Amino acid sequence: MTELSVDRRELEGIVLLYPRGFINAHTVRLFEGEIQKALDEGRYRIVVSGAGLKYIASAGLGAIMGVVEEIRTNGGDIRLADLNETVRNIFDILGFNHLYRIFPSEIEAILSFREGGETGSPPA
Amino acid sequence: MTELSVDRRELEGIVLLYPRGFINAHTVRLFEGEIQKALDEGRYRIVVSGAGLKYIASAGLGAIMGVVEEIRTNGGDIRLADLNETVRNIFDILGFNHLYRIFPSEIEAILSFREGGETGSPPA
Amino acid sequence: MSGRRPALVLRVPSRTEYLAAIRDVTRRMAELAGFDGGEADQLALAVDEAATNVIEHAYHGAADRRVEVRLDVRGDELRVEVVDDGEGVDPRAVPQVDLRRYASERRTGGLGMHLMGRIMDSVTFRRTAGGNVCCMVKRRPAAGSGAAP
Amino acid sequence: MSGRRPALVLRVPSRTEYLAAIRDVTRRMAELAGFDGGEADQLALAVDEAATNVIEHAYHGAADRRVEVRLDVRGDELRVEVVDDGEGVDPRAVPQVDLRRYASERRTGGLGMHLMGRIMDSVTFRRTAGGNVCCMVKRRPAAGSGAAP
Ligand SMILES: Nc1ncnc2c1ncn2[C@@H]1O[C@H](COP(=O)(O)OP(=O)(O)O)[C@@H](O)[C@H]1O
Ligand SMILES: Nc1ncnc2c1ncn2[C@@H]1O[C@H](COP(=O)(O)OP(=O)(O)O)[C@@H](O)[C@H]1O
Repeated sequence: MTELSVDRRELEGIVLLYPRGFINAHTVRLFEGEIQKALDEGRYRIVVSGAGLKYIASAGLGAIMGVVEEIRTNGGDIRLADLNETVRNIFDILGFNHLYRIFPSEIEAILSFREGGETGSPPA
Repeated sequence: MTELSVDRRELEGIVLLYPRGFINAHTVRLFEGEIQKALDEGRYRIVVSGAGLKYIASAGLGAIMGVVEEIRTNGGDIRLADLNETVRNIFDILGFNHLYRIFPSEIEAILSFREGGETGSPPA
Repeated sequence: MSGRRPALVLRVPSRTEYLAAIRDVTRRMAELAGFDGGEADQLALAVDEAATNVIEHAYHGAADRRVEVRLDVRGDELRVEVVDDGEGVDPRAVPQVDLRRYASERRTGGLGMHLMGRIMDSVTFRRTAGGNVCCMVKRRPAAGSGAAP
Repeated sequence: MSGRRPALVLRVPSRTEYLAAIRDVTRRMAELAGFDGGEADQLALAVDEAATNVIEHAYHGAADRRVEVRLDVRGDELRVEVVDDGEGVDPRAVPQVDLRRYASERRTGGLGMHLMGRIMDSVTFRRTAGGNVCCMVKRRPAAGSGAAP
């Protein structure tokens, strides 16, 4: 019944975030806080791994939107992976698939940072 | 979000039932149906393995009560195992721990049928 | 709830398929009141029994009536009211629980009320102009704070 | 709901901690209406956005007001109304979604309304004596039957 938990791992200098549950106006602070912590540590490579994410409301999308410029300015990127169909649909509906790189699996998102494509220009 | 599912296995001639979710006035038919199926097959050794059971309302307790006599008359028993604290509390509150044999784990419930104690007299 | 609107009100048809929604909101409110998951499940069970009784006894199974559940946190207690406009509870009809007779006579009546009484700190029934009210109160855990609505 | 009582009514305080209860009952009702789990989540998301807007815009964050959600299955559609008695929606204030500006100006306004419109088949706002009503309708899956309340 917990509304949202956000676990965190690190791999190859990349911060992996695992939101489980629902991101909305009530829970978004927790999600934002985890992103902000990474930025405070100077870590600008972030993967949001969404296998446990049931839905993300506009408040959550706004949270990502609010940091992406700072992240990219610092040569990093925030990428998404392993989204279920519902969440993937939300991103598609809003055209966010043009603003963010979304990967089928976490490992692909991690490997994508090796390509030297850190400067997170949106995918073609 | 499914309210109740009841999986079934068989081992050493014992029918193991795995209710997952909530047994109440709405879902009790499903639970009753699985018990009845065992009886129709002439199987009178039943273990209700409750690891996935969130709660059981009086309708569910009534369902067990309604068949225990037939089961015991036929030399079998219906025993409970692996109840979480909430469900275990419900049984204790109602004094059902005096009417039914309740085991910490499924394997203990299964082995208990080897003792030759099939005639399901309630525990001392 | 005498003088003050309850925080959460849920009104559903008198059908058992809506017990799940009643359970959901009860658990949410219990958690907001500081109860842990297991306690929230027990509280939800007590409310499930009360609502089931309304459907079965106050409405005799009629599916087109209304069940209202009101949940509120007041100071150090969680208060739940289950309201119907059907037949009221006749206290004399409420059977005493007799465990010995359960086994020998397959009697199961009275378990629901008994459970409600054991889970909650108090269960009272009253008739009001707005309907029959089953009021159940449970003291919150000491550590609990949170949703004072 | 014009002439007929909705099946399920939930009334909660205007606080985001009650969005979870709104989500729960919306998903339950969506499932009773025959939607699958993913569709139920999307519907719950649309209702979450509408209720969040009531808290943030109609009530400007005041925590002591009321949000009412009414859910009903009518023939082949699920109908949701989110009702407040705060400031009504000014259609001119609703921004058009401009994705290019999101990225360059960090604009995020308008996403909620846009999502609601994309998830539901229709979203309409009206003022009534009983308050401001955001009415959202979604056609049920063809196979779906079940809770005609
Ligand atoms: N809401 C109610 N309205 C009218 N009568 C009720 C109500 N709740 C309980 N009762 C009466 O109390 C009796 C005991 O209820 P309960 O303990 O839940 O057992 P059961 O529902 O199995 O009979 C019922 O049989 C009924 O006569
Ligand atoms: N229930 C409401 N009451 C009043 N105004 C509203 C309501 N819902 C939306 N609005 C207006 O529409 C705008 C767009 O809402 P939305 O798309 O959800 O984005 P956001 O809430 O991020 O601004 C709001 O900024 C507000 O001006």
